[in-house]
Amino acid sequence: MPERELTFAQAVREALSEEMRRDSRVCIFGEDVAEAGTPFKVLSGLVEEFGAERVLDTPISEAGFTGVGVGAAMAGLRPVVDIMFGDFLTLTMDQMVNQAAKVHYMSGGHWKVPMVMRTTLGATRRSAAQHSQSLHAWFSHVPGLKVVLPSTPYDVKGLLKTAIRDENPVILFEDKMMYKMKGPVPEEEYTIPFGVADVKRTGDDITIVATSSMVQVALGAATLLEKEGISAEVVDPRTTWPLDEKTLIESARKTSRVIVVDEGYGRYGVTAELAAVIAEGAFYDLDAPVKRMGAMHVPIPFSPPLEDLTVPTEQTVSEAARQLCGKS
Amino acid sequence: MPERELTFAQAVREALSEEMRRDSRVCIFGEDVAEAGTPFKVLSGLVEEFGAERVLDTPISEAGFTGVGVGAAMAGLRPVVDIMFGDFLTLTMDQMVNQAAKVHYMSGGHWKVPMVMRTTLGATRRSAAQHSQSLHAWFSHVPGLKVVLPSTPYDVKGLLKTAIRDENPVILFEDKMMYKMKGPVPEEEYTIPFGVADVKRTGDDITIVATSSMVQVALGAATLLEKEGISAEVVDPRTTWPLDEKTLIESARKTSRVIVVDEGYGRYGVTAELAAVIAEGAFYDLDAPVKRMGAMHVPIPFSPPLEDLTVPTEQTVSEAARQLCGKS
Amino acid sequence: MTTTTSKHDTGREVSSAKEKWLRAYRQMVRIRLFEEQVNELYTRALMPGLAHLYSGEEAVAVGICEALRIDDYITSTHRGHGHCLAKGATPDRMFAELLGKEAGYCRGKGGSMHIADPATGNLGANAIVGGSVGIATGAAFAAKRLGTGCVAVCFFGEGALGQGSLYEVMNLAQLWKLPVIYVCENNLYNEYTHYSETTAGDILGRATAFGIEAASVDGQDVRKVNDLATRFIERARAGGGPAFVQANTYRYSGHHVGDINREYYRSKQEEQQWKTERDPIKLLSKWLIAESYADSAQLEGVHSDVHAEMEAAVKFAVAAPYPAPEEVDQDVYA
Amino acid sequence: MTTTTSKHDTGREVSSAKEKWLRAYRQMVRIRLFEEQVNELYTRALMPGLAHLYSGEEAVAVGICEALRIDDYITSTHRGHGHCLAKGATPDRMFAELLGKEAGYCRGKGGSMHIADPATGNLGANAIVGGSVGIATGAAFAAKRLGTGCVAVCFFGEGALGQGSLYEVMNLAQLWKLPVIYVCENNLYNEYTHYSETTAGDILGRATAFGIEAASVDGQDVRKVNDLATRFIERARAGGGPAFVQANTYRYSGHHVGDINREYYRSKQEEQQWKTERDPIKLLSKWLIAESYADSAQLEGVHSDVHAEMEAAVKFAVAAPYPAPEEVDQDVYA
Ligand SMILES: Cc1ncc(C[n+]2csc(CCOP(=O)(O)OP(=O)(O)O)c2C)c(N)n1
Ligand SMILES: Cc1ncc(C[n+]2csc(CCOP(=O)(O)OP(=O)(O)O)c2C)c(N)n1
Ligand SMILES: [Mg+2]
Ligand SMILES: [Mg+2]
Repeated sequence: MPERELTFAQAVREALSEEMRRDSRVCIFGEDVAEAGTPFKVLSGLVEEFGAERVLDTPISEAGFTGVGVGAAMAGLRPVVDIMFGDFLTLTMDQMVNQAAKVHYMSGGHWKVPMVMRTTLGATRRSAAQHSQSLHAWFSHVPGLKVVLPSTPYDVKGLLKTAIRDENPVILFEDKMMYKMKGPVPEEEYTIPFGVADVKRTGDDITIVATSSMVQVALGAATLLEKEGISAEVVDPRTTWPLDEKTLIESARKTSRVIVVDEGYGRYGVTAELAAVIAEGAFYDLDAPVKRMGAMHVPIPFSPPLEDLTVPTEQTVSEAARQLCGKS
Repeated sequence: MPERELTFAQAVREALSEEMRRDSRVCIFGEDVAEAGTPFKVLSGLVEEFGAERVLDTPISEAGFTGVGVGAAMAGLRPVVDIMFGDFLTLTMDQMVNQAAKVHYMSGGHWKVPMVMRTTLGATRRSAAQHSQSLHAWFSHVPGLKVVLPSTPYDVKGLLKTAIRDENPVILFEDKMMYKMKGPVPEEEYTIPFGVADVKRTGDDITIVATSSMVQVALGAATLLEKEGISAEVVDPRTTWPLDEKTLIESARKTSRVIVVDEGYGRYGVTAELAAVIAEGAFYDLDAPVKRMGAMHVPIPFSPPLEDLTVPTEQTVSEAARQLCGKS
Repeated sequence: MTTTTSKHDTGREVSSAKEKWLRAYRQMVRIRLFEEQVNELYTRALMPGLAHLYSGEEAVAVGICEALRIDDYITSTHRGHGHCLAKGATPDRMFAELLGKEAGYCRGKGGSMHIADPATGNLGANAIVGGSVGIATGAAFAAKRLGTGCVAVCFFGEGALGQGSLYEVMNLAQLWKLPVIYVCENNLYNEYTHYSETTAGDILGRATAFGIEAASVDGQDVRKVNDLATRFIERARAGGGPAFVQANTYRYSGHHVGDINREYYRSKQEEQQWKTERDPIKLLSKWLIAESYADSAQLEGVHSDVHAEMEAAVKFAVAAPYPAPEEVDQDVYA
Repeated sequence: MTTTTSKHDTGREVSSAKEKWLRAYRQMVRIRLFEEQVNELYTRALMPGLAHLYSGEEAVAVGICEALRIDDYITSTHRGHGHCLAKGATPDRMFAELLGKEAGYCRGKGGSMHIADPATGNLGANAIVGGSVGIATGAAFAAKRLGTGCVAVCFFGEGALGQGSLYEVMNLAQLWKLPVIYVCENNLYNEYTHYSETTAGDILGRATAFGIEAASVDGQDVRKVNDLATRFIERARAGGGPAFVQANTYRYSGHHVGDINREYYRSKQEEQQWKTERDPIKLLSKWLIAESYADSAQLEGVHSDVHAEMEAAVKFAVAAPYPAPEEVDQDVYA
């Protein structure tokens, strides 16, 4: 029997429905999450199964309902808060950073905030500057939060289930462009621990550390490189916090050449931290500086030919790899 | 005649009053900025000189009046928006990031947002987790914004004047602990360009790149190190965006050992970018990995003995330098 | 580029009622036919991304903007084509923007949701619900400080009533007596959810609580909208402070061009009823004829004029070149 | 640790009016004398940082919390000592927290502005103005979903009316009929600015606009506060939805302990008037004596009891050890 395949969106939905069946405290709220099932239809069917008391449409009040999520989590629920586009996280920063992230510590460990925020990242949907950002670096910077960046249907299911069971505020970013991507997802229940990187492909000549949909880009680049005799290892940290430094550094020490690829802005973003960690941990083994590739430092333009220039692609990543390996 | 000395707070005030005299479009608003002159008394006397039409107390509406600043800037004023504590920036993120930073680009260069946001950073005031953060890394990550981190009275005056004359949204962070610090400030008018690092002290054995009040910490550490025969160079980027990569890299190549110190959280923060830039640019000259020192990855605790552990000090920085130089 | 609109930018110069309402009629038709072309471009896969059509709501934008001066400010929304045209933009550069072309209002960098134009006081459409309430209020603050006599109109959907920043700036506007008009276009839906599920209590009360004068108006009747707008705008210009308008209206199409199957959130019958009984263009045409300001042939003439204008504008936009790759990192900083 | 409060945690068990109001009296005195010690600790430079005293506003916290069950929730503010005590916290662990000691409610990590205590339903004080409005509303949502019958009270100063998130969550609370009471403590000042300079229009209207029942009350009269609170809380508990209280009150001291010279924003005369004519403790004492529920000797006895309690608590806190350095990175994650 062939392995079962699900789309990324189906895997998200399955994780949620399994957890909602398992634990009656889990509930979902956000804009257009109920009958509409979100604009991406990721949540279709959930309100029908779990009812309007557990899947709730909210007003367009990101700050307000994020705060409601924090309080609900403190008082015994397991809310999954839906922020339609990652760009709207700007409105939730106070509740996520000054409240959710700090409650446990500030209360001396007495209160907990077991809440999950699900949101999106990623450009190239021709949605322009306010619907295309990848702002996960901000959250990775804040102690008290955990940050999850799944790159496959398998990963998103297991990581989301872990997020819901975690006792801390967790934010999970889904690349909108991946919702229709298919991949194997076993029927049996599983979870994936945080802080464990996944080597998505082994290789010897160069390490490509990539996050979220950039993992797919990296895998595509690795395929291109293979044809030219360059063997690329693709490492997916899966969570930027906690971060599995060890796996990253070991791969870097093995291959001695590293590219880090992330769809957030290149400057002061995730690539900086990953590059700094690797440059420090593999200092004596690197043959070349770690190459960073992120979104171009511009607001994402609408115009397709411009937008396509702003994010790393299989072509630009493989070209960078070739250069690093001295083969271009 | 000895050089004139001003406190950091006086230098801020002088910059503002000079610019307000020069340009009637400059106005200030924020909470308790008028008669109270802010809780730190930084703005004392301005409402008396410029009147309640140019120095305005606002309601406690950070999101709202930041947005008003954006619109006022677009329509011909030069607003200086006051956010009392940097921690409250969480409430302004949408207006700063989705609006101010993007308006110029999204409009194809047709609208401009010449607005300045002044706010604070820094811990050790026993103010606990919601009044002690240093969140400048977030803004440095966002294209369209400029980020200024003055470290002396001289610098804050010159940089703030530049900020007010800049055609873009600029955010300037003042360390609350520095307001009473004195330093030379000439009577004559001057401005300081953005993107030009300042070598605050020259040295040969190690480079300490530091921002904001960490520059003072670095200078203190350098004095300690000098007694032990270690000659430290202290480089202050002054603006994290634009960033003067060249000066940083040149210093690193000269000394071959580098520490970067910033009071923001260590993870996914300013130290990561600076370290990554230096590790790449000075790859073949570094004798050791770039050492990063930032705030400990915890919400800032209230309890003094704990809080004091969370930020870099002269002692911890000099100790790190000793280790890097193989002398401890 | 077409110049059809440039002669009557402000509405202030129109001498007679007849001229005034014929002009309003034409403006509404221009919006309607613009949006038809947008849908067409989408269906023909010529437009990148999505767009949110304003069809059905024309009387609001036109009724308000006809009461404004060319240098008055507006801020707009994701559903912004109507505001933009009503304030004086030309369709050719708008279409070019929707297609991501260099000739667009934003050189292709903004797209449908970000059209902005200093020449017509358009501070920009905004893809953040409620994102422009501060901007409009700030522009009003600047107008007051600089003594320009300008007024700012802030358009938003009733969904933006969910955003707290609206209340923050209304409070400020009233305290500082700013010349800003908040125009809530209540088209009954926040995306796919009826507004009654997201909106507790009383909409006007949300402004009057701050001491702001507020009124509801039939948003399908351009004359009523314009009357109310004129009163509020002149009051604001004279220093009387902010006002709030609830314009009751309806969007004919989906939330965006791709929202085709809508039965799960509203009935076809409801849509049909609005289109047949409350269409703003039909309502004005009836009145124009009843007043003998026009006959149906004349009005049909308007439609065919405008149709030609739109076709030419689309043609212009389709043929226009994309920005050069080097443009990608230009205009990040001024 | 002292256990003075543990016998009368909820106010529900009190049988007679006499007992009830004597208990309320004691609670107000406890808050007053707690704050006197805080000021003393500050003046003697024994307390790190600053603190915001609640003196003058005691009737609000006590009037409300006496109408709550021990498992009901509250959220509090930077000026939170009164709420905390009124909800049942003990002063020894509070002082310990204010001094950053391990024995404090937050093991010294929170300090004055972050005291929290699951045992008394205290979700935490909050140093972000308006920062807890969502948290209180969310706790009410959880209470409703879990069927615990609990109610949440959200305390905030009138300054928080400036924060948009308040309006966002009031809308939600009314839509979802949540058992939450928003208590606006109007003490006339946002830091150093009179509230009339920052607050347009009508305060109650800001709740009624969302369909929320709202009332003002004399915040110096603990009986009136308690009556209103009881009505709203029982209504909320029975599923009647949220309510909003404006409690008119006054803070006797500066914005924080270091705010000594206040003449530039308010007169000494104004302060004096409130203290002599509208003191909540004096007002209740008068009434207790008039009703023959107590004589002045008895009431003085309360003061000396409480004084002893506070002195012991301070002594405990001063002597208590700081957290060990290793604690610094504990409890970042659960
Ligand atoms: C802050 C924010 N939240 C959510 C969205 C997604 N969104 C786009 S339009 C919309 C509904 C807006 O409804 P309304 O304000 O009534 O405007 P309408 O579309 O009806 O014109 C939503 C939720 C957004 N763009 N911005
Ligand atoms: C979001 C935010 N903005 C500003 C401040 C600074 N601040 C602390 S208390 C205060 C005034 C609060 O006034 P009010 O809400 O009336 O409470 P009161 O102090 O009178 O009890 C301000 C502005 C803050 N803590 N949080
Ligand atoms: Mg709508
Ligand atoms: Mg107050």
